[in-house]
Amino acid sequence: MMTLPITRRLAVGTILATALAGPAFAQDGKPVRIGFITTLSTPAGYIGEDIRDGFQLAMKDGKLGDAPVKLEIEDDSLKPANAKQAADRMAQSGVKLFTGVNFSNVLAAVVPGVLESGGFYVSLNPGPSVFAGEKCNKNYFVASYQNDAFHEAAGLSANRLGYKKVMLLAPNYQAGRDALEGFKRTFKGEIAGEIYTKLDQTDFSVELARVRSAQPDAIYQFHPGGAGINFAKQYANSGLTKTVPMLIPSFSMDARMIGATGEAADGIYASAMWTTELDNPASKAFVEAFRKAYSRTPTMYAQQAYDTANLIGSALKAVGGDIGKEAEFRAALRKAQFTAVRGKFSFGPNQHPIQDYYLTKFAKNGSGEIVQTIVEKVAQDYGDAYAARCKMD
Amino acid sequence: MILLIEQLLNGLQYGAMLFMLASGLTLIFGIMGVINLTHGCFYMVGAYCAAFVVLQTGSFLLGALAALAGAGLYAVAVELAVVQWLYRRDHLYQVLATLGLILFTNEAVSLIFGRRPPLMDIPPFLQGSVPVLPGLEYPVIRLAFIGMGALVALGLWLLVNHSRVGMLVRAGADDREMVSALGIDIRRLYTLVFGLGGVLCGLAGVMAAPLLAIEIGMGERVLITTFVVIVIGGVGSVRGALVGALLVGMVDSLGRAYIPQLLQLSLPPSVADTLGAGLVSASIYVLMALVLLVRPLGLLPARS
Amino acid sequence: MTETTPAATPILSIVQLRKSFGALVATDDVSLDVMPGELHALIGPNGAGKSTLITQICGEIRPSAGRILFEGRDVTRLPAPARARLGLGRTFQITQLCNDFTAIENVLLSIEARHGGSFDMVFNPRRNRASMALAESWLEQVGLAGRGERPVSSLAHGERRQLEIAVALAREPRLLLLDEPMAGMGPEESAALTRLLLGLKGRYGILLVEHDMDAVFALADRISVLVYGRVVFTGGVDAVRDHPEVRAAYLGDAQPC
Amino acid sequence: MPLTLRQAAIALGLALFLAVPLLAEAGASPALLGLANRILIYAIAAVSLDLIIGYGAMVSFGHAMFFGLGGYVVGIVAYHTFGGEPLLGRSGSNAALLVWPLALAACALLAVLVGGLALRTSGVQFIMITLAFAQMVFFVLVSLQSYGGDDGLMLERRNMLPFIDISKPTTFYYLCLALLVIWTVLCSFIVNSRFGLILQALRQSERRAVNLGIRPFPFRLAAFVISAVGTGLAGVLWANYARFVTPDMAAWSKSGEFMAIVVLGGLGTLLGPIAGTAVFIALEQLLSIWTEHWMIVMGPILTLIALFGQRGIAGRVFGGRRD
Repeated sequence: MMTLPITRRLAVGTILATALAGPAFAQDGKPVRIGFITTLSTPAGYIGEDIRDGFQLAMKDGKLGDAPVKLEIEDDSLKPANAKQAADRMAQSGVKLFTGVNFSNVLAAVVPGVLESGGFYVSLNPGPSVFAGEKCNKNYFVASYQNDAFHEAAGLSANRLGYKKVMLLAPNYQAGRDALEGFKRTFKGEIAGEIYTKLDQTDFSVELARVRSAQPDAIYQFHPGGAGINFAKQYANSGLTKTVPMLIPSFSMDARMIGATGEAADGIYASAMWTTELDNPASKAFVEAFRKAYSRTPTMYAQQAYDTANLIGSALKAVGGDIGKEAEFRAALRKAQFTAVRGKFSFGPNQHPIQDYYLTKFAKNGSGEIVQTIVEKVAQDYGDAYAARCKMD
Repeated sequence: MILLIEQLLNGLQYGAMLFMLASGLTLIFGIMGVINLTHGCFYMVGAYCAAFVVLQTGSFLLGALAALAGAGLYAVAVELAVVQWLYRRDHLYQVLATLGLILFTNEAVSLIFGRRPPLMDIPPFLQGSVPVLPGLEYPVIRLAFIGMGALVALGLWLLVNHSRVGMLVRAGADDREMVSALGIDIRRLYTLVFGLGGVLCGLAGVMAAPLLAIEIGMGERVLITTFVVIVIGGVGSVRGALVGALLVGMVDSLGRAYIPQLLQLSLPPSVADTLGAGLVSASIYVLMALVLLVRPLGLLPARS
Repeated sequence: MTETTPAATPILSIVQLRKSFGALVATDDVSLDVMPGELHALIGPNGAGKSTLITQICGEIRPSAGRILFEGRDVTRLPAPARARLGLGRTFQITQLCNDFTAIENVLLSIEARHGGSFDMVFNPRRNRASMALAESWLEQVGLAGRGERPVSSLAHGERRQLEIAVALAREPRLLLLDEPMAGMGPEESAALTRLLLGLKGRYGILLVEHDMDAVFALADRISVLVYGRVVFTGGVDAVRDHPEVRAAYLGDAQPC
Repeated sequence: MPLTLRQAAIALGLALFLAVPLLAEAGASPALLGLANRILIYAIAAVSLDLIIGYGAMVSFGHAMFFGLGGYVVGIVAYHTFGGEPLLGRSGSNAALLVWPLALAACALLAVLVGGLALRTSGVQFIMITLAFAQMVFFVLVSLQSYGGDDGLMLERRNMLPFIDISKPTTFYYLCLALLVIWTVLCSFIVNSRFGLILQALRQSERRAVNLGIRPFPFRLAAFVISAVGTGLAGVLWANYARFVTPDMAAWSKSGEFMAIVVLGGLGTLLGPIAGTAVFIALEQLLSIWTEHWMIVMGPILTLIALFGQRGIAGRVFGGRRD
């Protein structure tokens, strides 16, 4: 939190400087404006907080890649309409670079307008399939993952763990269906059943009874946010954990959800791209810095935002803070020359990541805290199924 | 067969939880004629108070007391500050005023307790499962839920039918002027009933907290279902709320358990899944629409 | 006053009407006629079931048994609006008016109601000179001339009772059910209303429920006495005045109010 | 001839709305146009809802279902026009004169169905049954997999009208303004007509009306359908404005928002809800820019409006009813 006042003072200072210097020198000191639309209110607001804080952690004295930047942060209340409104307003006022959006449906609303206005969008969380295939765009980058990747990695994980019969559970909406499709794409065993839960469901006793009676080797479930906490708590309470292991994608149990789930999280397997336990210097430094700055453990969302900020920083550096040099900026982004906390990172032909995925397990560490430990790497230099359909001009 | 019994128990448990929420709401509506959308917030406030106190003291019992007190007091505060001015107003204004209160409560709770959902573990004496039938183990906490629901039903029955307060409550529902003429302060009676509704929400909140994520917006998620319950049961009637809660609990649970499978027997899997999931989501609304079409005032209305 | 011959068809004929709410029998085998042009008064103590009877006649509640004939036609199963369209008009014990409307708009509504279920969404009836003139003339008839533009909420109680009658008359009914039109009026107003009703007498069949015995004796051709849901006596004014049982059952304990 | 307060307010409001594109162009703020456009679209829905709440006392807590349906018909047709496989052997059309009436007809049909069933009840049961139907529509939209389900549906481009090009923001804005004016004038004819007289009579004293021979159901149903069509029109315009539709459009909170706007503006005034929309949306916008905790301010504002604003902000000017 200490960085905020400094940032503001600097920003004010630079604005004053440019005002005095006049328009002719505007390019030099003028900060690059970054439209940062994210979800800060609503129950999902904690994700937005982590995204914002992770991003700001990467900024040094209000600068990214030595270029002064000005984050224009706006809450979308998880309403696509609000987000679009905010994005269009910013685009009209001259913002050329956008990021921050946290949910696929919000992203779907924001991106087309941004691209039409000639701006760049760098996604720090969702990577929906819509923009990964035919509708890929040269100004649209995803620095996190393609949405299906975690589920495909989970399918690979299930293969590694030797499960033959897996039961699938997900909420009855698009992301839920995509999740199960992704899992089935890579899983080689038999599907014992697919259960679609209600969108606003909080109690899963009925579904747990069905799992018990079907007796699969394991279950794969995708319930983000509160529903994920509910599911894990009730799963543990039902005693099923002892007989039927649970496999999830990482965002069904992030660092903050562990806090709210408690012991019930112990023993859950998850597919992941990064966890706090990942063994590389950049990651360790990031976790420590984040804890120091905000006195809490970063979630994967914070890590993704941090990496995204550094990616943007690397590109800003390459163009000397002049985002007007569009082609150069784009090329620099594409090169992705920065040290990613998650390890190896590069862009595929559709400007979505090619990276490694892991099988992880929630288990107690030496001091008795539950952390997400790395079990093994299940996918190396893994891209996505949509890249082939992308024809970038 | 075992599975069916287990699913019936699940339905019963869900019904018990809905009844705790619906009984207070239906009393408030029946006696004072107020549509109170804030009711779900009381439940959320109860859960947050419980989690907070349990985190500080480690005692589930204290947490439970905090939930009842917190939710009850908040309900009284809401009644005194806002709802008491709405008794003789059109439903429209009640909906709007309490909608505003929902926004306020949610944001206030997130400012006070933060956005991070707090943890509340299942207390040791409610952990684990016990055999109910040979081959059927059922979680203790869910059984406790059912038991608590039955206790609340019994308590309310005694209160409404066999106590002075209950007599006033029934008289108040029938004839406001009469009660006032008897020299009873109807204002205090209303506040009391409102507080009671809040306490029942707090009870549901503390019972649900170990099983659920305690988060902003958890109130609205149950609110609409609770309204469905009281409308099906007949607004204003505690008996109706009980019948409605059990009916909705059963239809929802059994629907989730069996509708997809039944559809799979006759349709291709992909169609069955989509259709099944959609049908399951809308099942209680379909139930409500059907009930209202046959009996526009619900199954057991307080006054016909 | 129109001469009524026994051979004429009654405009309203109630045959062994019965209504029970659970154990309570509110209407107990009531039979009663109103002849064309006759003013038939219905009296009885509070709770005798007079209002329940009126609501059954106009179709707001269904009787448990028995029949209601309007001009010889069985209307027992017809809903209220259909009965109104046949020519059955009424006023209410507790004034039922559109309080946000002006007085003349209330009468206009009644005039418009004669045109059935038309969904005219274009023409403003307030701009229709013929309708407005007609409405004005009904207001004049009940003594509300010049009060047309006043909102109902600003009218005095007595004026509202007069307006009720204007609204009922403007529908051009053949039978009028007047449910305690004098309720809540002072003696002056009651006397004025009695004069107004005298003027209407003979033009409509009227069933008058009233507690004001002066008015009833001044107006009625026949009187029926209802006690505990039963008609205990029907007869002319003098017969009722002198009937010992009626005196004991009704006139004795209930003071005209 | 001196203007009445009401006429002055109308003239001022209209002049302001007409001037917005000029102001936006003059550099006040380019975002102003979008904001004003949003107000115009919501205002159409608010005027429609006022028709049944304010004049007919039918408190529909599910009107967002028509907003959502109107939008989705546009979205679904667009999906089949651009890229998607043909629907029932037809490849879709981008002609507004074809798609829009289709969307409005769909809304009317749904309204006949919902209204036909819901109007068997009244009071709190009516509020709840309309909510129940809206929830059903919401869940149907969420489970429409091929149309994006929960994520919603993007529109490639706006519908085409002959002679005018509504892909230009200013043109689209003036189209919305024209439609709002036309719709409000139509509604004011309706409420002043014989139909409106009876509708309002049914609100004030159903017993009186029934005993004058009026059957309430057809009048109420007709009003409900008209209101649904208006709300559907707002949905159609929204889909064209935002160029994407989500199930959110039919969520219960949206219905609540519409209700709040109508009450805020003043029940039974038609013009009040337009003012209500402007204040509500502008307030939401300002507060959410000011703080992410904007709901802690917005909530009490709504509550205070309900407690004290018996005639809404414009009720006095436009002569609305008290509650």
